[in-house]
Order: sequence, then C-alpha cells, then structure tokens
Amino acid sequence: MTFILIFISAVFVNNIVLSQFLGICPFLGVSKKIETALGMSGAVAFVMTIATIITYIVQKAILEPFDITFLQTITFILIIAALVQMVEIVIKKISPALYQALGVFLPLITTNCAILGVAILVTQKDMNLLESVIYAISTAIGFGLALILFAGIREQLSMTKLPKGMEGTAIALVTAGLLAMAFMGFTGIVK
Amino acid sequence: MDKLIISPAPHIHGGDSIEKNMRGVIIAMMPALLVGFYFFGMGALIVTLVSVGSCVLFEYLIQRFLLKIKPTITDGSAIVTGVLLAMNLPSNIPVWMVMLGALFAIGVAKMSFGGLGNNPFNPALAGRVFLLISFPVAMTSWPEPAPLTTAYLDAQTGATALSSLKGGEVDIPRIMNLLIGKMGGSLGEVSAIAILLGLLYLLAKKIISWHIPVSILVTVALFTSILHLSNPEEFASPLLHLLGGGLLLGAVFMATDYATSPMNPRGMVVFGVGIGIITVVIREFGAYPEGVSFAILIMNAFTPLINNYIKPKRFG
Amino acid sequence: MNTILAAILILGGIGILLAVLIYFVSEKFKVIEDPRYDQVEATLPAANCGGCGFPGCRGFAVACVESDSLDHLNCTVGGIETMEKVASILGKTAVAHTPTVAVVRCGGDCEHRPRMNEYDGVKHCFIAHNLYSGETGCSWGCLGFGDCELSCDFDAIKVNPITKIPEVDEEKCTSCGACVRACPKMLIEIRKKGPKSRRIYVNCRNKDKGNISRKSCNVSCIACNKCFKVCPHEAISIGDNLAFIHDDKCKLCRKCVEVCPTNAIVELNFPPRRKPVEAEGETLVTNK
Amino acid sequence: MSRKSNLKIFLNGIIKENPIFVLVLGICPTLATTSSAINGMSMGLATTFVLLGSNVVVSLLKNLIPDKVRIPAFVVVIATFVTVVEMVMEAYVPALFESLGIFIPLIVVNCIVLGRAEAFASKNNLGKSALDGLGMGLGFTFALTLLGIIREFLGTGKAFGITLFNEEYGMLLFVLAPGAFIALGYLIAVMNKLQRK
Amino acid sequence: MKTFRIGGIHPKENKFSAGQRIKTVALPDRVVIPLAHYSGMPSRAVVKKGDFVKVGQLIGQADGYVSANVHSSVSGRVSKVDVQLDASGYKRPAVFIDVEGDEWLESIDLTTDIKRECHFTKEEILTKIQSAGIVGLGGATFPAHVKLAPPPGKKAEVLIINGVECEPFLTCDHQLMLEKGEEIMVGITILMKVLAVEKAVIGIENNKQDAVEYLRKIAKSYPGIRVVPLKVRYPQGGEKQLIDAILRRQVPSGKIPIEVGTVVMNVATTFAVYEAVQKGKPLMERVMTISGKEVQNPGNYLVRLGVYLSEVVNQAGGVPERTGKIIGGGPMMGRSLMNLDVPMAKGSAGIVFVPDRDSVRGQDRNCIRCAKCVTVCPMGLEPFLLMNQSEREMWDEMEQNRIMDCIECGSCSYTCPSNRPLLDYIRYGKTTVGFRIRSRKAAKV
Amino acid sequence: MQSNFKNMVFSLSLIAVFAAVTLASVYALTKEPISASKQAKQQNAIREVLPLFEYLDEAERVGVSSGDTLLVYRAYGKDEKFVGAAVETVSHTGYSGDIRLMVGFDTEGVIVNYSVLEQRETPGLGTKMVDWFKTETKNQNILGKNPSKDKFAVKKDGGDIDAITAATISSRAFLEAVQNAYFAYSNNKDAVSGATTVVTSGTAENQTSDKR
Ligand SMILES: Cc1cc2nc3c(=O)[nH]c(=O)nc-3n(C[C@H](O)[C@H](O)[C@H](O)COP(=O)(O)O)c2cc1C
Ligand SMILES: Cc1cc2nc3c(=O)[nH]c(=O)nc-3n(C[C@H](O)[C@H](O)[C@H](O)COP(=O)(O)O)c2cc1C
Ligand SMILES: Cc1cc2nc3c(=O)[nH]c(=O)nc-3n(C[C@H](O)[C@H](O)[C@H](O)COP(=O)(O)O)c2cc1C
Ligand SMILES: Cc1cc2nc3c(=O)[nH]c(=O)nc-3n(C[C@H](O)[C@H](O)[C@H](O)CO)c2cc1C
Ligand code: SF4
Ligand code: SF4
Ligand code: SF4
Ligand code: SF4
Ligand code: FES
Repeated sequence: MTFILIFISAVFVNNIVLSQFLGICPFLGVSKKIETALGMSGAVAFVMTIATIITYIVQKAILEPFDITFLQTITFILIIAALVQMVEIVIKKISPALYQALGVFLPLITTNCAILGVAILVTQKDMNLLESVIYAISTAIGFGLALILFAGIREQLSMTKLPKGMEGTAIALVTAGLLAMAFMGFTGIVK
Repeated sequence: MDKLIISPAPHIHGGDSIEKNMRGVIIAMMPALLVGFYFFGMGALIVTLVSVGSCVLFEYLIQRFLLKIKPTITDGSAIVTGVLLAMNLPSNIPVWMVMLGALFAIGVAKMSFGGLGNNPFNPALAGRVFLLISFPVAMTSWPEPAPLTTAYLDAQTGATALSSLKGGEVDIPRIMNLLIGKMGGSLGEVSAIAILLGLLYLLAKKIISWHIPVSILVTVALFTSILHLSNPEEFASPLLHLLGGGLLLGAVFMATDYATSPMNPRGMVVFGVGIGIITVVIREFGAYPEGVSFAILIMNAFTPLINNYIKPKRFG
Repeated sequence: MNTILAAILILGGIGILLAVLIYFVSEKFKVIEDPRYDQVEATLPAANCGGCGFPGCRGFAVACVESDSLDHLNCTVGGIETMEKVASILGKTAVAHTPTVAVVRCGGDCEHRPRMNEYDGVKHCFIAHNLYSGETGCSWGCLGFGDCELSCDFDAIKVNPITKIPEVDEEKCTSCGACVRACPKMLIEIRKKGPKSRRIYVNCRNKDKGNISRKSCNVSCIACNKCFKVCPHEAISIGDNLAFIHDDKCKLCRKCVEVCPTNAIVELNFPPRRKPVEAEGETLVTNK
Repeated sequence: MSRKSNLKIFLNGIIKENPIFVLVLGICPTLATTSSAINGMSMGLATTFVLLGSNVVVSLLKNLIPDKVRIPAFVVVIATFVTVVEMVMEAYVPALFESLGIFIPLIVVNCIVLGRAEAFASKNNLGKSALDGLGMGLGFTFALTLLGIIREFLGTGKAFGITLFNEEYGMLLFVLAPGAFIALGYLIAVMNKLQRK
Repeated sequence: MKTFRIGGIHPKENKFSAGQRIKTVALPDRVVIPLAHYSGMPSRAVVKKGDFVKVGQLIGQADGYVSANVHSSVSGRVSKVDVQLDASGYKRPAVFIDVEGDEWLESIDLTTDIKRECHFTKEEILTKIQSAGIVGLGGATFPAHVKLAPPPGKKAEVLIINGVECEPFLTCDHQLMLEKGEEIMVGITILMKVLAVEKAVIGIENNKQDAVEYLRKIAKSYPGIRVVPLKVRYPQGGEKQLIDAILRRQVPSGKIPIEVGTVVMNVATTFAVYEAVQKGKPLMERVMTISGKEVQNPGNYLVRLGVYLSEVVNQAGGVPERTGKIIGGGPMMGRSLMNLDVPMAKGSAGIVFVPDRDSVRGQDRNCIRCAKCVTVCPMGLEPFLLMNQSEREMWDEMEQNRIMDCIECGSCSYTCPSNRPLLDYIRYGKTTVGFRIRSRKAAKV
Repeated sequence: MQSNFKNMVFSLSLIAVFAAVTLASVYALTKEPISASKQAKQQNAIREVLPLFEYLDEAERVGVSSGDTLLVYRAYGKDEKFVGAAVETVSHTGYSGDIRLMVGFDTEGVIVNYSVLEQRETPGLGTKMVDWFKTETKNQNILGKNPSKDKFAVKKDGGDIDAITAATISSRAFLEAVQNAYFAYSNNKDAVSGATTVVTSGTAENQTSDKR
C-alpha cells in the first residue's frame, strides 16, 4: 500500500516538474514533439533508477559510516555524470537503435537536476532502498507524464499561430503554469 | 458581373458559423442562469454582468492594443466565457475578483495562445481555478439560496451539498431541491433541470454531440455507485454526486468546449470517462470538495494526446 | 584531521575508480565512425537547403568524404570558400563553380496581362495551378501567390506587391533551387550570374502560338525568330513557340534585346545605353 | 585587451545573454526559489559565487586538464564550490539555507555554471573568466530577484517583505507553483519584446 | 432507410429542374469535340482537316487500355484538329467540325422501340462497349470496359447501379430514370451478363420517390434487379459510400469496389451501354442539367458532345444577370468555369449558375476545433488536421493520416463554421503525397 | 593537454584530492558554527515560549500515541523552582509536510506561548498558524488556555477553537500537535511521580473523524 501511495504521490500529487520544480530544463527543451518526449522519458527513467540505487548505496555504505555526508553533493554528481557517460558508451555499442532513440538525450541528463534531486531527496526522506527505487521510478513516470502531456500540447500549438512575442519559451512556461494549476486538483489525495 | 469567380469545390457552404454556435450556447445557458438570478438575486446579476463585461472588454483591449489585430469580440466566444465564468462563481464574490478571474481567463488562458480555438485549456475554468486557488476563502463561502434577494456581498452563507459532505455534516438537501436548484453553490450550477434543458437544446441544435456529457455522467454514476455500495458510510450516494455540485454544469457546458476537447467521438468518450474518474477521485479522496473544474482542466491537458492516438472510426 | 583524511581517500578513490571504469568501458565499447564526416559537416553552412542535391548538409558531407573527387560537388550556399575548406580537410581539390542565380521568366505584370477572372481559393500557387490556368489568359505565366517566396530559406525571392511577380535579390540568392522546385509553372531557372551580374534572357515561358500568346499578354515571346536571326553567337534557339537564350553561349552583346518586338528579352545590370530604349519589360525584373 | 571589451563581457551576461531570459537555463531554481524577492536574490547570489569561483578555477586549470576528462573535472570543481556555499550558508544564515532547501546543492547541475565553464572559462584567461562569471551570475541574480519581486508582489502584496497593499488582495496563485511558471513566462515575453526593439 | 455509416451532410437540395422533360438541344453550326478525358490518356485523332464525317463516326482512337474512343456527334466537315481551351484554361487536343446536315452512320438503329433481347456473347458486348467509347458518366469518366473486365482472380457478385444523384441542383439522372427506365433495365441485364452476376441493385435517394416507384414497377419483369431507396445524404453517390449503404461492405483503403465483389455503374452509363449494344450507337450525346437559383428555364437537356456550352445555355434562357460563378457539374464537386466557350464533354453532367452574392467564400478564421469536419467526413478522416499538415507540408504525417483516402467530397469545407478552405489544402496535400508515393514505388522498381 | 590513461587518472584524482582537502577544511571550520546555530535556534525557541528561567534540564524523551517521541525541556527558575516546560512537538497531518512546534506550558499546564519551528503549509493559508493562534479575535487564541480544560479541536470537529479561515486541515494538525505536547508534558510531570511513559492522546479520535 505505501508503495502505491508513493507512486500516486510522485506521479500526480507532488509531480517532480509541476510541483517540485525539478528537471524543468529538459521539460522545456525536449518537449516539442511527442516522440522525442517519449525517448527522453525513457532515458530519464533508466538513469534515474540506476543512479538512485547507486547513490543510495554509496550514501549508506560509505558517506554515513565515515561521517563525511558533506561530500554528498560532489560524490553524487560525479557518480551520475560517470554513469550517464558509461550508459551512453554502452548503448551506442550494443544497441544502435536504442542509441538513435535515446542517444541525443543522454548528455542532457547529466544536467537534469531531477536526477540529482531525487538522489538527494531519498536520503533526506529517510527511505529504505526499496522505497527509494519505487520513488525513483514513480518520479520518472511523473516526469514522463508531464513531459508527454506537455509535448502533446506543444505539438498542437505548433499547428496554430501564436501571438508575436509569446512564441517559444514564453508560451511554454504559461502552458506549464496552466498544467501545474490543473494538477493542483490532485492535492490532498496523498501527502 | 465582369469577372467570373474561380474557386475550388465545394462551391456552397452550409451556413454554419462561429456566431451561430456561440449564440446557441448562450441560449442554452439561459435557463440555468435565470434560475441562478432567481435564487441568488442581485448578487448573481452583478457577478454575471461584470464577468461578461470584463471578458469582452479584456478581449477587445488585448487584441486591439497588445496583439494589434482586429478584435473578434463579435464572434461571441468571450461572452460565452464570461457567462460560464460567472456561473462558476458564488454570487457573493467581490467584483474585483470577478474581474481578475476574467483577466486570467481571457488574457492568460485564451489570448496568450492566439485566441479562439488555439487555447489548450478551458478559459472559463482556468479563470475559476485561478480564483479558487488565489482566494480560497471567498471562493468557498457559498450564499444560501434566497429568492430574488437584493443582498450581494453580505449574503447569508452556508455550505454546498458536497462541502457539507466533506465536512462530515449530515444536513443534505432533499433531492427535489437539488433538481430545481434550491441549494448553496455557484450561481449557475444549482439547478439540474435547467441545465438539462440546456443540454437538450444543444443536442437538438447539433451544437454538441452526446458523447462527452453522457460519458462523464455515466462514469461518475458508476464509480460512485461502486464506492457507495462498498461503504455507504464513507462515500456519498451517486445521486448526490450527480446533482449536488458542479458536475452537470461542467459536463454540459464546459467539458464540451470545442477548443479544448477531443475531436472525434471515440476520443470524446475517453475524455469523458477520464473526467468522470478524476472528478470522483478528487471529491472523495482529495482536499477539495469539488473536482469537476480540475478534472476538466486535467483532461484538457490530455486532449492533444487523445487526438494523437485515438483516431476516428475509419472507412474501410 | 580524521575526516579530512577520510574525505581525501574516499573522494580520491571514487574519482580514480570512476575514471578507470569509464576508461575501460570506453575502450571496450568503442564505436568507429569516420571523424571526417563531422569535420566536413562543421565547415558547411548548416542551411540544410538541399541545393547540393543531397539530403541535408550531413548527406553532402558524407558524399564529400566518400567520393573520389570534388568536381561534381558544390555547396551552393557556401560557394568556393566553403568548398576549399572542405577540400583542405579531405586533401582534395575544389573546383570553382560559376556563380549562378535564380531568374523568374515571366514579365506579365498587371499592366501587360489583363486579369480575366477572379480567384477565390487559398492563395497558393500550387493549389491554384491544380485548379486552373490562372487569373489571366496566359496559362504559362506567374500566378503571383508566392510559393517560391515561401520555399526560399534565404529570403531572396519576394513577390512584388504591385507587379504581383516575384523578384530575386541576387545578393541573397544562393541558387539552391528550392524555388525552382516550388514553382508549379516552372518559371524559375538557375542561370549563370554573368560578369558583373549582367544577364540577358527571354522573360517569358509561353509556348502558345504567337497570336494566342500576344492576345493574353503583350510582353510575351511570340517566337518571331528575329532574335534568333540577329544573334551572332548562335546562343538563341527557338522551339515550342518560344525563344531560349543559352547562358553558356550568350556573349551579352544585346543585339537580341533591340530587335524583340514585344520587349520579351530582358537585360539586367547593364549600364544605360546612349539611346534609351523604351523597354517596359525590363523595369519589371530589376533587382532593386 | 581594452577596458571596453571587458565591460562588454560583464554586461553580456546581465543583458544580452541573460541566462534566464535569453538562454533559458537553470530554470528550476529560478522557479522554485522566487516565491519571495529575498529568496530569489539569495539564490542568485549563491549561484553567482559558485559561478565566479568555478570560472576562476577552471580558467586557471584549463591547461592542466586532459580533454577527455574535461567535463568530470569541471564538475568536481563546481561541486566543491557548491558544497562550500552549502556549509557556509548552513552555518551563518540557517534560516535562508532552510528555505532554499535542496536547490543549493542543485546549483551543481545548473546548466549555466557548467555551460560557462565549458564555453567561456576553459578558453579565456583568468580576468575575463572572472568577469564573465560575475556578469552571468549577476544576470541570474537580477532575473531571480525581479521574478521574486513580481511574485511576492502579486501574491502577497509585498516586496522584500515590505507591505505595498493589503495581503487580502494578493493572488495566492503567484506564490504557488503555477504562478511561478506563468510569471516567468510573461517576464520572458516582455523581455523578448524589449530586446527586439 | 438505408444509408452509409460514417459522416455525411444534407445540403439544401435545390432540384429546380426536377420533373422537366428532357429537351433536345438544336444543332449548332460548329462543334469542337475534345479528345482528352479526365481519366486516362487522350485519344488519337483519326481524321484530318477536310474530312467529311457522319454522326457516330470514329474520330479519335483510344490510346492505350485506359482510354476511350471518341466519335463524331454531328455530320460535317473537319475544319481543323487543334487545341481548344478546356474549362480550366488549359489547352487540350480537339477536333473542330463544321456541321452539315444530320447524317447518321447506317449501322445505328434510329428507331425508338425498346429492344429487350440481347444475343451477344460476353466478349462481343465488351467489344461493343469499348468501341462505343463509353466512359463513366457519373463523374470520373473512367472507361467502362476497364471496369467491366475485373482483374483475374476477382469476381463480382453484385452490380450496383448508381441512381443516387446526391449533388444539389442536378436532376439529369433522375429524369433519365423516369423517361428511359426500360432501356436502363435492359442495360442492367446486359451489364449483369458481362459481369456474370445474378443480382443487381439500383440505389436511388428517397427524394426521387417517383423514380423509385417507377423502376420498382418495371423491375418486376427483370429477375435479379432490385431497387433500394436510400436516405437523402451527401455523398451517397460516391461509390464507396453507395456500396456501404446498400451492401454494408466497406471498400478497403486504396482498393476498388471489385475488392468487395461489386461494380458500380451510373444510370446514364447504363443507358449508354444499352444504346451501344442494342442500337449500335456510340457515346456521342448525353443528358445534362442546367440550373441555378436565377436561371429562367432550369431543365434537362440532351446535348451532343462538342457543342459549346454557351449555346446550350442560350437555349435554356441565357446566363442570368449578376452571375458570379458558373459551375460545371454540381456545386459540391463541380469545377468553376472560366467562361462558357468550352465544348461539351462526356463528363459534363450539368451547369449551375451561382448569383454573385452567393459566389464569394466567407472570410476564413481560426479553426475553433469544433470537430464538425471530422463528424461529417464520410471517410473517417480528420480534415482539420490534414489541412494543418498540408499547410506545413508535413507529407509523411499526412500519408499516415490516410490523406489518400479522401474522396474530395467537400463535406468538410461545406460544414466548417470557420469557413476554413479545408479541401483546397487537402487536395494540395493529396496531389503531393500521391506524387511522392508514386515516385517511391518507381524508385523501388 | 593530451588524453591518455595515465594523465587522465592522475589529473582527475589530483583535482579530487584538492577538492576533498578544501571541503574537509571548510567542513572543519563550519562544523562548530552549524551546530551552534542549531542550538541557538532551539534555545531561542524555548526562551520564547517559557517564562523567565535560569536553566533547563536535559531534554527528556516521551513517546506519544501517534508514534512520535517528543522532547520535553523542563525549566527551572531561581532556587531550582520548576517554572514550566517547553515541548518540541510534531504533527504529520498537516496540509503538506510535517508541522513542528515548540509549546511552552506553565506549572499548571496552561499554555504560555508557542513558536512554529517548521512547517510547509501554503503561504497565506496554513502559514497563518504562526500567529493565528496567538491573536485575540474570535475564539482562536490558545495562549492562556489549558488543554485539559478547554476542548482543543476546531469548531467543525466540535471543539472550542476557530480554525484558520479556509485552512481547517492545517488548524487540525496544529491543534493535534499542541495536544500531543500537552500529553507529553503532563505525562512527564507524572513521570516524576512515577507513572508510565506512553500516554494516549485524545487526538487519535479526532483523526478518524477526519475524512480523507
Ligand atoms: C487510376 C484508376 C484506376 C482504376 N482502375 C480500375 C480497375 O482496374 N478496375 C475497375 O473496375 N475500376 C477501376 N477504376 C475505376 C474506379 O473504381 C471508379 O469506378 C472510377 O474511378 C469512378 O469512380 P468515382 O466517380 O466514384 O470516382 C479505376 C479508377 C482510377 C482513377
Ligand atoms: C463525392 C462523390 C459523389 C458522387 N456522387 C455521384 C452521384 O450522385 N451519382 C453518380 O452516379 N455518381 C456519383 N459519383 C461517382 C461514383 O462514385 C462512381 O464513380 C460512379 O457511380 C461510377 O459509375 P460510372 O463509372 O458509370 O460513372 C460520386 C463520386 C463522388 C466521389
Ligand atoms: C493551493 C492550495 C493550498 C492549500 N493550502 C492549505 C493549507 O495550507 N492548509 C489547509 O488546511 N488547507 C489548505 N488548502 C485546502 C483548502 O483550502 C481546503 O478547502 C480547506 O482546507 C478546507 O476548507 P475549510 O477550511 O474552509 O473547511 C489548500 C488548498 C489549495 C488549493
Ligand atoms: C459548446 C461550447 C462550449 C463552450 N464552453 C466554454 C467553456 O466551458 N469555457 C469557455 O471559456 N468558453 C467556452 N465556450 C466558448 C469558446 O469556445 C471558448 O471561449 C474557446 O475555448 C476559446 O478558444 C464554449 C463554446 C461552445 C460552442
Ligand atoms: S531565390 Fe530560389 S534559388 Fe535563390 S536562394 Fe531562394 S530558393 Fe534558392
Ligand atoms: S514564380 Fe511560380 S511559384 Fe513564384 S509566384 Fe509565380 S507562379 Fe508562384
Ligand atoms: S473532402 Fe475528403 S476530408 Fe473532406 S469530408 Fe470529404 S473525404 Fe473527408
Ligand atoms: S469544422 Fe472547421 S473549425 Fe471545426 S474543426 Fe473542422 S476545420 Fe476546425
Ligand atoms: S535547472 Fe533543473 S533541469 Fe535545468
């Protein structure tokens, strides 16, 4: 049951993009087409889950016992950066098709603050490993949901003529605001 | 005629127009609006006039001075937005709030996207939810019905059927009152019969198809029945859900908004089912007593995806 | 002091570990792609206009790397400078291609070609062309709805709102050929720019018989053969009731211009003659 | 190098290539920490410090770092500065530290910081890099403060905590998540318009 | 009442010329017989300047399989073989003949009595149809002999006769059914014989009650022929819609009716088949409707091919004043004509005059996403989307959205409350996508 | 610089080491101030909610029925006289996130003052709790009230206290935390006289009627 609650919370109620404000650069950047949004969501889900597991273990097995949690930020980001790079290299070799689909997004993920954000959040929330993994996956799904919805809207907007000055980022942000407003309806379902 | 006109076929047009559709919606809203005027008196009238006036005015000003295009206020869509915004507000809400809501609806939710037809979210609902979030106090104190009262800001307040449910109170209005509209609530949502009259008119005039309203209502009825049967203590009866809040208003007038709903019957049904489910979830499990507005806005966001993946029934 | 030591050890350890890991992973999973693709692509203008005949700049880059010589390859946008850069990367030699420019071959502005009916459809050359021959009696001439303008990525061709005929800005035109493909009436031709941008061409594509074409437009080519006879360089040929000046043979002597009875031949960017010719057709296709 | 070009480098970040309005990078902290002007400004200054520091160090180290590990090395440098900021803030301005929360460590992934290190500091000398970092940082701070003022004003009727109109009239939405998006959206639209002129 | 299952509209019928008996148009001094057809290759002229031709004599030989013979509709002397402006302003090959008397080929049976028995074999009939130059008179002018010879492996089960005439204003098929019912029945039996089918169905819209009753009555003596009244709904005459309405079978995308075991023929085509087979008369005249809100004598006229439309119109009371637009064909699918100095062709089913106040399109506005175009599209397409994509030249996406299925019925443009030029753009997309598909196929070969 | 295995590893680890040294030293430098500032915050909070006192007992941990362990600081005035206790209490039923309070009681169990240590409620709604329950309008002031005598629940739930307008959820949570504090306090007072440590707080019932 708690897993379901974590899921609902992370996907709808406390959506990482729409209410936690993490991962907004890719949310704005790779949301022009539904297809790319799908690719990005997949890549994020993959990296986020693995990164959370590894950083969790590092935190519990190394940083905390040695009382050097102040190194958290630096170790986590190093791990994530290295991980992304390795994933990129490996995918490029073993599945060119997957690389075609995800490749362009991978470098963007390092600077996606949602990955680091989730890694830090699970340590702050005192979750256990399983909860952390569920949380990471759910968050990634929430990210994907927001991204894909948003991509749908933007694809539709690309078929219309926007007022001058509103094109591009401006309208994207306003749309995101309205989307976030709609999602506020979920508040209170789970804390 | 000196020069013949050459144009591609077809050479005739059915004569349907944006104005005709909007006029139809306005006519369809009249019964519910009049019931609102009756039960909430002066306040309802003031709120409606201010809402319509400011929607039209803002649309005009924005198009004329900011976008520098020919104003399209004559197409009537701003009027529809204005009336619907008003119908979604309590009748004792201060005028300046109504104006802010109208500004948000027209300025942010509609004109930023290029006006009629381009907006992904329902403007009137965006305006309403904006007010609900920004001024929760004013937006959740409902005046008691008091026929033809002249009270406005100082109206006697009470609870709506649904909010009293949420507060754990048991004083639930009788079904008859729900049908004719003798209950607390937004000024246009109270009378089920009046709204249904509007629905019949819209259907008869072929302005909307049945898919969206019916699928919403059926979904809510089914879902709440299941909940109610499983635990009558905790969950209210379907009848109360159907009649006791803004569901009918939303299902008939707001979810059917052209610009923000899916564009083929299958998609419309998916859309309606989505709204139904989200409404009940928010009402029964969420923080808000009323979920239709949010549900519609959320499904508005899904609309492009629905259009993208659910295609009309094809020939062959 | 203890924490400092631990920090150094652990951070250093993680750093080394990751570096080693990445190193080995990248060694193990190396993918080889000719790096010159990227290098060549980087020198190209990235206009992706297709003027070179390949799908986008990347395609052209691959073709440059793969082919034996660059003789038949030319980036119309970047011109010889770009091709020289490409050549130096690849150790090949670039050939200078004669500069060319787009030319619209219709002089039938509103004055010379009366409108006979009114088009009330989408203002789009292709759509109008598929429906019928056009608002004037000439079924060969420009429709004036600007498909060419839309197709040009370089803002080089614009329909003149008064004459309703497009004009090419020869400074901007890269002769990518997009407009040539866009024009449903096939009015646009990529021609040699000519010395000092001087060009002479027949400003008409009407293949109707002379009497018919004359009726619909009074600056049309009526295939009277006068230019053909007067041309000392055999640069003009006549076929399908239409004269054509071959830009590789034309020596810009301007004799044909003088004899054309309908002013259908246009001379561009020449200094004014001593004896001014009353040639209205010319003023139509100026580039200013 | 002349004075003028240095000034240009400095102003570049604040106006012409403002990281928020023009480059649209580092949006998360921009949105998350601007519910009040003071928070926005603090976040901006913290980022400025990191930018300045990392730009300086990167430009110093640029010749010592092999190309292939360039990015990881930069990241380490940046992360160091971020952690320093983190600890210092926790020690001396605990209240602020708490309200900015997770977004302080997240400066690490702020694309501006890495972006400037990569695009500018790794190619320029110390002085210029410092100016660039400072300019970019102040541009960022400017944007955050402006957004903070707007949101605080619209949402609660205050600016930097000073009441300008009765809180009753404040539109709560602007303090909350949706308002952040919307306010920034229009701010960028206005900036676009101003820039075009 | 039966009708097709997806989409459709009901435009104002305006059948002013209904019930007007077919009048024969007097012979002019000169005719210009076009050699080109809408579909297929133009025919090759087999006469030259100065030749004397009789009515019914072959003047244009079919060029290729999908092409049709052309016959002289008058007797007289060929004045030239040249090009002639067609209705859309392009020049097409044509034979110019100066009329001299009215001398028919001897092989043509000019009696009016109905010849019911047909003793020819299937092959003989097909040859007769082919040499008579019969093309579909329902609109597409597709050579009938091609349609009647299904590709190997395909077998027709039902013959459908298209008497729908769903276009507003047009009444020529209606009148033909009333006046030539018996002949049509015989024509149907001939077609059934060719196709070796046992069943034939005549689909007629309900607004032609008299035709339904009359044909029902005489159909009793023709075994296997049934008349089915249909609910009035445009574009019921489209063959895919008609098959769906009558048989509840949907022709798959990109396929022809034989795929679902049927062949559709128009009533006028059927009548032409009768005349060709039983009377030896090639296709050289047809019935057309002249109509319009302000036309003096709207009516149905029997016109020889090659007569200038202006002369036909003169006999119907001339061009009404303040005409803004002249449509060749019906107002939904017809083409607007540049002028009336255009010769009558096999496909000309009518001329409709539109007063100038009705002829200019309304100003188009934003799409309000009302989905009415989607609702009415008989092919289940999304016209608004196709238009948007066509505007942005997204050809691949359009192909995925099945633009090639569009039958260009115009229901979408007709309905749109925002007056969007949907079909204009869709046609543009369809042409381009069709071209891309063909060149892709060519590249593969 | 050329990238080869050796110098890659070398330079990276060198930078890492420098980073580690820097960080560790800053850590060493800020360690004291950080814990000092945390302490100061707590001390200030306690001072704010209690009458003047001389010294505090070591905090005692008291479990309450919500499962939390609360910290009780007993304060003594001159001549070791017990002047009251500050309780650090928490509620998890807030609108969003936990609500942490410091509540001060005098010797009788009357609330002296409270201060909000941590809350993430909505600005303009739930955040009003910071001074709502100290304000002397309507029936919302809890200072000077005694949880054992007054009904510490919002009016909607049949209590005596007026909830924050449009923020019933936050108010409920707030009052729940105060009640928890009181039970910890009173229990702790008893604990001196030897009673059990775990108490049942009345809030448990309130919670179940909270429909969600
Ligand atoms: C390119 C093309 C090829 C066709 N091929 C065949 C065919 O092989 N067999 C056949 O029976 N009909 C064929 N048809 C005829 C069509 O099925 C149809 O009857 C004709 O196009 C007229 O239909 P319409 O007026 O509804 O468009 C073809 C039509 C076209 C345009
Ligand atoms: C939209 C549309 C409407 C049509 N309406 C009619 C009609 O009313 N009557 C008719 O005979 N053919 C109509 N047709 C043509 C038929 O589809 C088909 O081509 C014809 O019935 C085949 O017979 P034919 O080859 O003898 O002409 C229509 C076609 C289309 C695409
Ligand atoms: C954006 C937003 C923030 C809210 N924040 C709070 C909050 O901080 N505390 C709270 O109790 N309720 C909050 N609510 C919930 C509603 O105000 C809810 O209607 C209220 O708690 C119950 O209404 P009542 O207090 O008038 O009975 C919030 C609602 C919204 C939309
Ligand atoms: C059936 C129908 C329902 C409508 N519902 C709404 C509505 O709920 N809210 C609104 O702002 N406008 C509504 N409109 C008006 C108009 O479509 C709306 O302003 C557009 O969303 C603006 O693009 C409606 C119009 C029609 C025809
Ligand atoms: S004018 Fe034509 S050839 Fe020249 S750049 Fe434009 S599209 Fe290309
Ligand atoms: S030149 Fe061709 S494409 Fe350009 S406006 Fe004329 S007809 Fe259209
Ligand atoms: S014209 Fe094409 S898209 Fe439009 S309704 Fe007809 S079949 Fe559908
Ligand atoms: S009918 Fe017109 S306005 Fe309606 S959806 Fe189609 S194109 Fe848009
Ligand atoms: S700042 Fe969060 S993703 Fe860029």
